[in-house]
Amino acid sequence: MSDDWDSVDERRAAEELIVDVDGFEGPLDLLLALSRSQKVDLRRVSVLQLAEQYLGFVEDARALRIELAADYLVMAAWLAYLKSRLLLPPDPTEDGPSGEDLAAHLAWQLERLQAMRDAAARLMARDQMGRDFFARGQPETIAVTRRTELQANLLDLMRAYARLRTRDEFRPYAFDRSDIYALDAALARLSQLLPITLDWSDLSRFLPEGWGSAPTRRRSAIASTFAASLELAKQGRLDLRQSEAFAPLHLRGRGGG
Amino acid sequence: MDAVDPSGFAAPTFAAQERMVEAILFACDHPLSSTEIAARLPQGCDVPEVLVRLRQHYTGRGVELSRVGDKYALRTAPDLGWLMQAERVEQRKLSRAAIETLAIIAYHQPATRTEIEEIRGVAVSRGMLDQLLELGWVRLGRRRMTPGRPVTFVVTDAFLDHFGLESARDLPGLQELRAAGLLDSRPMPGLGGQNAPDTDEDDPVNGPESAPRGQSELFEE
Amino acid sequence: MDAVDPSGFAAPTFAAQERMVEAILFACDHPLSSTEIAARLPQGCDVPEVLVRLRQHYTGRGVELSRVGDKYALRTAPDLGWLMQAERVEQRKLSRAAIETLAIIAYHQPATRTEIEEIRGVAVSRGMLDQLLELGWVRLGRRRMTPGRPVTFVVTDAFLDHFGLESARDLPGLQELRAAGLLDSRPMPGLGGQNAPDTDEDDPVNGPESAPRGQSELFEE
Repeated sequence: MSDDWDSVDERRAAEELIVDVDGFEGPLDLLLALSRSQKVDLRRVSVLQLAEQYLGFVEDARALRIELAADYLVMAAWLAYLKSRLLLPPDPTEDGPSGEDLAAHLAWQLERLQAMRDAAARLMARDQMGRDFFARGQPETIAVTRRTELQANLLDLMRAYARLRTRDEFRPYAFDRSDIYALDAALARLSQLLPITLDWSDLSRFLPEGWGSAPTRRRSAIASTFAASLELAKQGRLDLRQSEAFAPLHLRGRGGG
Repeated sequence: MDAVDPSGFAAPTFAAQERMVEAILFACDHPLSSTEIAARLPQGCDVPEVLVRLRQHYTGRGVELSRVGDKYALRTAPDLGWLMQAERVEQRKLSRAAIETLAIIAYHQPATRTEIEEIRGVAVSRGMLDQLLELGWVRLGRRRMTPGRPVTFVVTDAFLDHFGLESARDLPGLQELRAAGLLDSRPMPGLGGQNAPDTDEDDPVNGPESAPRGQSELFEE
Repeated sequence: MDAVDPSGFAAPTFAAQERMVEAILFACDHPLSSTEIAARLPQGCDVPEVLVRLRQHYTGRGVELSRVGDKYALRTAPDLGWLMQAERVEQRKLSRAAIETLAIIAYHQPATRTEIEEIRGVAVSRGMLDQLLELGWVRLGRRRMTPGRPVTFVVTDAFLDHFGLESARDLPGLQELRAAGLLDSRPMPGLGGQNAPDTDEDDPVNGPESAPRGQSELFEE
């Protein structure tokens, strides 16, 4: 691809573009920058040439091992497709928009983006309050009556709601679900049973009644009972053993209760 | 000549009304609508007429009566800004992305987030709309009547006030942009359905056929 | 007629000087002495003379040039003070509890008190609902046809007006808040603070911790 560059200068310019890839706000912005090299009215820009420049850009970025964000690559794929539509004679059996239609749309998008940039610049170049013209510097408050006005803006309101709702979403526990066997319940039950557990016993024997069959309840009960056994082992109140990976866990109380 | 209050009391003379409106606008640092002004005046005042007179009186002075949407405020003449170094407030420097987003909302309003992203070709970055809302230059408009009923954004009176615009119609270059079709919403060929021009009554200037109506919808509110 | 600057440059005309002094006095937040005014003007201006002219211009208007010690300020005419009655307004931030309650009513209306309490996770004081009713942002809706026939609360037109909404349906949903970057969805499992029991103290939502991040996104220093 790099052979396509007409001169060293152009090639160098292209490499500068690549190195500055972080400076572009997305593929459309890059295309707009590339179109400037054509030095024509955006309405007369050659989309085919632009597509080739863009593909060359992506190619060069690869050669220089510069990682491009995914949307640059999506655009590259689309431009490659557009290029093929523009170069090949139209297939009468194929539906869909013509290459020219797609190219015209892209040119229009670029023109629109440029127009919005210009509009933004003209807007910011206007006289602005607090810089070029001013409001009354000493607003008067001669009032006798006192009125308290409570203030709140839309952002406050939306944030308050978001805070409430996300508080629910991120609530770290969910005891209100019916099929959850709580860790403290497991701890209480296990502590109670330990003094009479003098021999190694399978962990599953400690599950509470009614929690051994339904899969979701059983899973929760096993998890909590296991967590409780770890806690009690840490406290030195029981021993745990497992003969091999995935084998049943056994536990027994440690002395005298 | 002066209006007469139906209750039988004569309304104040125009000269007296002008004094009162002048005092009210002068005392206040934010724009007031003629309804708000009328609410403070005795019955029978003709606020619109008084505002016309007041505007004439201040024409060419160091302070001018400026119109902001359907509100009015006294502001110093823009050409004298250089005298007010001491009053100058530090302007928050907006990023290029934020300025572009603001312009897109102003020229395309009401604009959805997707439309902003389509025009800029990148995702709207986190916190940007947030900041424009916080500055008070952008607010929520009506939801778009398209699938998903997306939220829309429009510019506010505070935006108009800040940039010395009487209405959104006075945005620089608006007519030319519209004439050039650059404010249309054109779907990508082949994706017709997805971005089909909005038939919702909310739709602004977008859509060539809706231009006259869009105009009144958008700007006369 | 107009003064001439000894340096040889012609000073501005008196009309131009009058505009300048008028703008300065309007925009300045404190009275200025004629020396201070002169310091802001181009060389060769005759401030005492301009002040005389300005005072004449404003004689009989709603605004007067008043002298405060050896300083000057533009003030509304004293006889019109009654017009400014409504001006003294104390602004207070709505409490966090109240704004949350308001948000719940806006998003879930009609909402009963029990529903509000369920979402907030704390009791809603009668006083707070009274406050919202008094503000005119909330009113009573129809009674719910459930046992006890509880009253419901809905938001008012004044609420929509204040928050710049066309309808409560235009409020963005959670997904949209997040997508638009309006929602700081920092997960908070570990953060006790967020789940701490609500005290109804004033806690402005835009706490200091939320500002810096948005700012860096938007503003280039």
